[in-house]
Amino acid sequence: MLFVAVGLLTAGSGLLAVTSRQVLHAALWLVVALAGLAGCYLVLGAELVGLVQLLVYVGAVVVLILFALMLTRSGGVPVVTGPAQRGAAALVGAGTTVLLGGALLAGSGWGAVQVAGPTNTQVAEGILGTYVWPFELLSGLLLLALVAAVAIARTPTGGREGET
Amino acid sequence: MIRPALPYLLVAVLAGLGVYGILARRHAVLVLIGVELLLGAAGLLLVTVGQTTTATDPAAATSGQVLTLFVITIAAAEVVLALALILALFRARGHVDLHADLDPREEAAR
Amino acid sequence: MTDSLRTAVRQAVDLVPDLGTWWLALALAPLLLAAVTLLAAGRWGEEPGYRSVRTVSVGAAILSAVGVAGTSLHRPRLELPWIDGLGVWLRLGADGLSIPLLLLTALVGVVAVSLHLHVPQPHRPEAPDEEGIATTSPIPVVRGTDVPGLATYHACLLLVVLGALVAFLAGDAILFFVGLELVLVPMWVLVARYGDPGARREGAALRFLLVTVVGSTLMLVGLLGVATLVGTSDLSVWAAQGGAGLEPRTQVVLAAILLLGLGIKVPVFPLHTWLPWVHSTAPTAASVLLAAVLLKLGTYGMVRLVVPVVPDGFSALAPVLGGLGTVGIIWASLACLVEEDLKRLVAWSSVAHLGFVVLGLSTGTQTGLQAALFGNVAHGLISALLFVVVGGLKHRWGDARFTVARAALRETTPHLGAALVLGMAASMGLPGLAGFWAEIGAIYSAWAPADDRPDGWFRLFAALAAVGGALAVAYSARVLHEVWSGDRLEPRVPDAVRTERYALRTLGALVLAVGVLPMLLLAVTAPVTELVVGR
Amino acid sequence: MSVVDWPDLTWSDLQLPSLPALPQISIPGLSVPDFWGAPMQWLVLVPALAALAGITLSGRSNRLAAWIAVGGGIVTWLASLWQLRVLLAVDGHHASGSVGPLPLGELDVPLGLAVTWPLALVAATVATVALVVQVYSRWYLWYDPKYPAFAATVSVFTAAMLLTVVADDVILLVVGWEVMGWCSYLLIGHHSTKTAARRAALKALVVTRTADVGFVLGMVMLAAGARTTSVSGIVEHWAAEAPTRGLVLALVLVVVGVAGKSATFPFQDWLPDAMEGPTPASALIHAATMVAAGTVVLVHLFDLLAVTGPARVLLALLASVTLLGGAVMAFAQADLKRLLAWSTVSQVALMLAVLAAATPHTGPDAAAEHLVAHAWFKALLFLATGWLAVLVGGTAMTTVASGARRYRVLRRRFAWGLLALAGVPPFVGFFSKELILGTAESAATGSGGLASVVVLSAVGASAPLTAAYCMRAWLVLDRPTQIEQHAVTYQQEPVERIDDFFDEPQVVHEAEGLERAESAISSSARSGTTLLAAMTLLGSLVALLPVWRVDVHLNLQLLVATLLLMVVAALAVRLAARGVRTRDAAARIPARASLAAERGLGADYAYRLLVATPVVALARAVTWFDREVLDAWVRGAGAGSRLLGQAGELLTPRRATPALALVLGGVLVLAALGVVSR
Amino acid sequence: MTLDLNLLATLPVLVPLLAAVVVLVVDAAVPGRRQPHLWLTAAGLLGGALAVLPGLAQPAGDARGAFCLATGQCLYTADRLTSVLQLTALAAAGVVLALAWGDWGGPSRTGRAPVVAALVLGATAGAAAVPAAGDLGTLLVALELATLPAVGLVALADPRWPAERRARSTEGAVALLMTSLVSFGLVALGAALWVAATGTALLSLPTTRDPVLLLLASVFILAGLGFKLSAVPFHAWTPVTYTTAPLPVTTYLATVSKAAALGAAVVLVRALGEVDETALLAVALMAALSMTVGNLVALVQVDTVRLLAWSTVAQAGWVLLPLASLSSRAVHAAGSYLVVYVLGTLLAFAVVVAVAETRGHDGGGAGTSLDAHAGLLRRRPLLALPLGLALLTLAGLPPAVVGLVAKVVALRPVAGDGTWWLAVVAALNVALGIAVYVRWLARVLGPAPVGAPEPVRVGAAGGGAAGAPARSGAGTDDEVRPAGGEPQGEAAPPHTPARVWVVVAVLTLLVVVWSISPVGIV
Repeated sequence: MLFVAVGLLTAGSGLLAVTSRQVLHAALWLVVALAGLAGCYLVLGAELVGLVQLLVYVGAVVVLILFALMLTRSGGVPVVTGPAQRGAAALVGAGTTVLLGGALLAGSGWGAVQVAGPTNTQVAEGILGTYVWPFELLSGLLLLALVAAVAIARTPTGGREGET
Repeated sequence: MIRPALPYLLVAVLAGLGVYGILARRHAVLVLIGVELLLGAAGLLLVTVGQTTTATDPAAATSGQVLTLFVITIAAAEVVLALALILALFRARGHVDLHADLDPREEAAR
Repeated sequence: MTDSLRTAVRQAVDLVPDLGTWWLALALAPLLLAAVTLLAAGRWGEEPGYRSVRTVSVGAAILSAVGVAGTSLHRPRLELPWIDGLGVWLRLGADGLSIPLLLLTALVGVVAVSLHLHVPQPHRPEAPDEEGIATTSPIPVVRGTDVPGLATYHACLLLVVLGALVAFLAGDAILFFVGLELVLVPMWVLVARYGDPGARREGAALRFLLVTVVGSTLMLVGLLGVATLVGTSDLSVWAAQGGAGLEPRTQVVLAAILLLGLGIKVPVFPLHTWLPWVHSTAPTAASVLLAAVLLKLGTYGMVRLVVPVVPDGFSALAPVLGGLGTVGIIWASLACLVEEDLKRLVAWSSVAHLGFVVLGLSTGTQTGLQAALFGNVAHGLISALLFVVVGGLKHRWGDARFTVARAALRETTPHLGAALVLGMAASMGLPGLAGFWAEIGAIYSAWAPADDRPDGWFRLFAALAAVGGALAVAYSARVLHEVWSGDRLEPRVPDAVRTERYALRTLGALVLAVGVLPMLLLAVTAPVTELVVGR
Repeated sequence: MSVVDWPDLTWSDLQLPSLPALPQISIPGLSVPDFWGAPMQWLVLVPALAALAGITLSGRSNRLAAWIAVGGGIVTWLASLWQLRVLLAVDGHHASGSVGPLPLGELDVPLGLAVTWPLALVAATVATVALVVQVYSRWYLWYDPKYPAFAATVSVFTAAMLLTVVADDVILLVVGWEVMGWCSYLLIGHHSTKTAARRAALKALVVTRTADVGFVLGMVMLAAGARTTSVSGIVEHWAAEAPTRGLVLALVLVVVGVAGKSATFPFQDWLPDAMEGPTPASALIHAATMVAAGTVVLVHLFDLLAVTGPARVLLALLASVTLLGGAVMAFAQADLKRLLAWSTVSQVALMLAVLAAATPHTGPDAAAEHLVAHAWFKALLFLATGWLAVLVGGTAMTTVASGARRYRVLRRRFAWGLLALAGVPPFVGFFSKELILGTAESAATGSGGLASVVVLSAVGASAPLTAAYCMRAWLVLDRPTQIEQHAVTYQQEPVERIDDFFDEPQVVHEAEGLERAESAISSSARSGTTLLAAMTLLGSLVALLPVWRVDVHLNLQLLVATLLLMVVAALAVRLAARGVRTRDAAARIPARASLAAERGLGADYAYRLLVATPVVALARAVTWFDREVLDAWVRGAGAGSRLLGQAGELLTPRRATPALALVLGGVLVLAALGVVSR
Repeated sequence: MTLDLNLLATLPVLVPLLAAVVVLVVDAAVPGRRQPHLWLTAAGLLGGALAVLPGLAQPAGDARGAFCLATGQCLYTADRLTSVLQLTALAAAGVVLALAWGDWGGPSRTGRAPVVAALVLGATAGAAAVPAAGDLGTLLVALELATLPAVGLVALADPRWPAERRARSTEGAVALLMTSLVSFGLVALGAALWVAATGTALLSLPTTRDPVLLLLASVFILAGLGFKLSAVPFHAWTPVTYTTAPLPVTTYLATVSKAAALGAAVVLVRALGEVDETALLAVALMAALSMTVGNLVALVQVDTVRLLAWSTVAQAGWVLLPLASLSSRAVHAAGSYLVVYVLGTLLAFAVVVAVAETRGHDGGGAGTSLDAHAGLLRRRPLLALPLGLALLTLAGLPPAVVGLVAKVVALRPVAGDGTWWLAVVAALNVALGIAVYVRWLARVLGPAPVGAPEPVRVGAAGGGAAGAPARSGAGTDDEVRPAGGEPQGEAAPPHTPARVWVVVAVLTLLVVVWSISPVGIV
């Protein structure tokens, strides 16, 4: 039941995050949704993941997003698309939900199961043992992403640079 | 004890919301928010699977959580790059509207 | 008498040394080398002179013809692994099916490269004035002295011949396909660059390329299907298996795809629309090659790749094929009755003749097959002859319309006139000339098709084909009436130049020889067709 | 009611009794060296080679061409005689091979040759007429630069006809048949600068070839049933069983083809037009070769024809209509050549008619015999007409009027020819026609059925008609002239034979006025016509040879009645001609009728209306359909793909989010598709 | 837990990755230099390529594994096909480096060279890692490693370009990034579903599986890969990004990225085993749509790069085509086709770069328009002939037999499988594709562009043309000639750098040799 509560919170704030017309509000609702997701992880017994979620997302990503929002004031351009596209988007979104939900529920059924996840030690061993190869690559990826981001940020871009 | 159906449902809802968010927004950062929700759905699914199925194989047992961690990290890397680009776009164009014409075909196609 | 003659011939044949696979090399290598040399020579530095280009290309064609002749005599086989991943081997060799066509290709190749390239006029002549007199002034036959791009032109011709030879020699389905594709780009260049600029040559060339590519790729799909099911692309294995182990349904599908693809190449009735345009645009030599060699690839492919390989499928589709062939005969002959462009008319008549070939094929009898193979070669010779004449006339007249008043060929250019008469007579299936045996054989075999063919339909086809024969007479007579006979002496155009005369005489003599002594060909193909049908 | 008790004669009673001894005269066991082949091979090969040589060797030299052509003709003629001798030696049937057999799979194609008695005589006749024509055309076309082509074509023509005669294979029949058609095209259109000649040639070719569709199909059907193309094999196969629908259809088709080539109704119209060809060509086509080929073919197939009722009836009807119609039309023509042409139409129909009438009992040889007879007198008439045309400058009735009076040398030739044509004893035509009459009568009273009755009545009716137009022609030709005295004087003088076969003949207008007809023709050509004239009389002996397979009783009452009718008709014509300035009885015919007859009663118009116009309309429709529908697909594919390309370019999202919609929508569709289809 | 590391096998990935780090370190140590970074990059790529060779040499069926678990499953597996793809990626990156040398090595205030070098190395390492991935985690990470730096490369335009042009390239990068983000979301979701379906993240043939989930998973992952391959309907970014990115980067996207994407598809299809036929329907649909749409739109393009972009879409269909029938042969066929495609595309781009460079280096459309290629055969036969070969390779026509063989290879599994509708669609697309490339080729072979709007005949030009030396010796049928002035190409004698010549020569040689003897295909 705890999960129902956290889940509802996550879903609700997620909904608001994608519908809110206020850019800033949307970002804040995202914070709530991601935090709710972290809660879900905790409820499911994946403490490590939950914490990482909280730290990386809520702590870092969202802060970045907020910064970006501040830096790119929308300047009167509408943030949402026209009603036609929104309708289509809703359709596609609902379709995704139905498809995924149907498939997942058909596979699992309503029955309850024991939560029996690996311990945090096992997860850590997994990362640094079994999955050390993707982990290595991941470090490379992070490095390069940062370098690229910095380089892009430093590069003088064209366009209306002078005007703004 | 937990009913896996519940998180699965949440996964479906979050994925749907993410898709909607991606499609319904034209502000680049807001599209990014949709993507985050989509990734969240993926993570939740991974964790749920990892926590509710019993696997003897350690590699399989940890894969749910480990993959979630990977996804989170990759997402972070992406966000970094994305935001840098969005800033660059803003500096170049003065907006971050993804609904603006991107295609310079008019110049090419005479 | 015949025995002593045979002995003499055999002894003469024995004098020819057996060079083994070197004969194959001699057949193919000169063409390739000469083509590459010519292509390269035109590219950097001074373009080679007219004389050297012609010497090289005619020499290569003749060498290659010698090689083909040797190959036909000794029938060497070459087997080399080529694309190991696909299991494709370089299997080259000649047998009864291919030898007539190989010889035809080699001969027509020599004829084609020796013909002079005419530079098309950039501007079309105006419409005829009120008196119906063409304003074209007589055009001297250009001997190619100052023709730009002559080296490229000859290289393309040689490559076309090369591709056709490879296809006919191929003992592997994929290799056959490669040969088929090899001719496309050179042919495209020939039409697009050296064609008649008044007839939108780029469009015609593109049409040719695309339509035939569709055909050959469809054929490829079928080939790959067969190759996968049989497990190899070796044609001899295909023929030996004879469809054993292939489901009838699969056979039908495979046969349909193969026939569709090959039908475009042939071309069979509703797929023929590309042919007249391309023919009316292409330069003479290209027309000659296209009609005499390239169209044969389609019918040859049917005999080689469909009839023995998927017999059940072929027999299921044969009525349709035969029907389309018959419709093609009637259709094209009717079109010839009102066609006003001589080259297009000859192209149309090709469609009709190949309709006879297809009809013969579809009957599933050895008679039909023999007639079809005969028709293949006969049409090759006849169409080559006709296109040499008609192409020459087009150069002289400035265009190929024959409804405007021209000087009567009989009075002004007797050589061209006689060749036209011979060609048209052969084209209408006159006995004693090459076209007859194919026609009568096709009609006969359609009347008495194989046991698993629907009699009624095929008899209808036979009757219609016979009517088509009558229509052929009508249009041939129409052409002769308009072009050959008459009392006009102006505008006077020059008669055939020396190379044209040689070409026409050779082809004409062969048309006559094959018509009078049909067993020259039939005896070569008989053992193979017996095998094909015999199972 | 029988007026007199006529003796009942059979044909064999009339035949010469001594001649059967002839075989014994020949060297028994004449072994022909293999190298030399059989004479029938030479019959075909020599003229064919002569043609080839004439074309390739002679170049522009008329002289060389003439040597080759006439030499070939002589050799052919000798071969035909040799053939007769061989046939005597081997007792009536001689077979040989040709280029065959062909490896044509299931179909047995031996390509054999064979001669039997009546056809050997036909072959000899053909060879003779061809030789005469070659010799004659050397003179007739002396100044023609295209003479080599003409001579070669005549040679090919001869070869083809002889092939048809000696063929024992339906394929060879078709070969000869169609080559003849083609040669007739070339010969009729020889003066290709003349529009009328070109048109006539085209018409001849197209009309006969259209009918040949039936011929070819019929032959194919016959061969298909028997699985062989050998005539003997076919006859054997089909005769073994009761006539089937297939056989009936096949023969009906063959009859249609024969009708085309023999200018039988409804294909009759090409033949009179073919008079545009040079006269030697007309002589060849009309006398012994092309139009007679149908008879030859049906003689080959007679054993089948005789048992196939519908084909016989069809043939009988067509032939009877043509027989009478042709005779009537001949009477109305205003041109001597056209008169002869229509007479050919009529006479050839006569041959076909008797074939239709004959039963296995009576045998077909009456037709072959009339073929031979007709060859002699018709060739004579044509060549004489050509000669006269050279002298007087045309063949119109008004031009040739009094011709036979002015040029006495022609008088006997015309007279004999016309008498033979009319069937007056003792000329060859009499015997052959009586034989025909006898055959028809025997068949009609025997088991011949409807066909025989029809034919008998038509033959009976045609006799006075023939007599009438012959009489008319003669009256015109023989009209007295004012300068008859001069002609007589000149005839008295010794004629200076200045010409030779290979010397240039005297210029014609020198002869004109002087009316020294002999000097206008080469002596060889002249002797050719003399030979023909002789044969119209001596040919009767041929008719009496015991080699003819005829078994008929001669009804003498009928014979006398026919002769009487002919006399009456001739007298009537004489009566009608009285008072006409040209002595032309046809002048009594209303002008419109005679004009219509000259134009072939609008057959041309009918052909155009019924065949040519619809076919051309169909052809236009086909080209339209081809261009606008079939090709439209191909063109449309090109234009369509460009259009689709433009559309694709336009539809491609140019903005980021719609592009993403494409992505996600695509995924959803693909996934849903997968799930649903599972 | 025991893990068999066997790092030697992973060298093809590790060497470029480490080289990237080294480049960054060197830049940190000695800032402001450019050439050393590029040389280091070249060395890294070369080292990687050398490290692939043992993998190539192993017999068919064997695989070099690394990071293997006790169960014998490896997170890194390289068999011959994998090695071929790796080598393709590395070599193509090398070619791109050669093409971009002048651009990246050019003067720049911002220290762009080391960043670009590191990004190239990193992305290439990712591309090399993808086909060897043994588990979903590696796949996810490697894919992103191959993608994200490439996005950076697109964004890092030449600072010498005009501002507007650079802004556009930023836009192109954003388009690419957004699509890649979404596709990553899809792949991640697909991976999660895969785990849910099979219970493990290892990409070995799973024993227990939920078919519906597995289907969904494969479709989601395929969609994500479809984006990288530019398969329809995931292709929308392609024309935008191709035209806005610097030409060498476009080349990179068209070749190395494709190798990575195909590697992932190969991994996935192999793991799917021989059962899942509905996923194959998705592949078949993608293939058919891609080739059709790509060819159709390419047919109306007037710019070579856009044409190549759409041709990439079409070729993606061809690459996917064999995968529509599951078999080992199909996977190899796709690999073979990809290699040939990469070869042809590299050669075409090399010539396009060379031609564009002679038309002024503004990165604008003028240098890459089809018109710029008109009469190339007359003007620059040494560029035109390789271009012709490249186009014919892509079209699949002799004399570029290798392209033809590639088409045969790609068609064979489908035809053998009996998926006739797909085979027929493919056959029709061969013709469409030929129409696309021949349209270009016709320009190359055709007459040189005419300066004046009205073509004037030679004779009529008279005195005006007297100044221009007659070029009749050059051997062209100059029916028309520019009335005044010289053809544009002649005005500024082209100077194509030697490295481009080398690239063109080597690639041409490869095409020719491979056309004569297409060894190693499949």
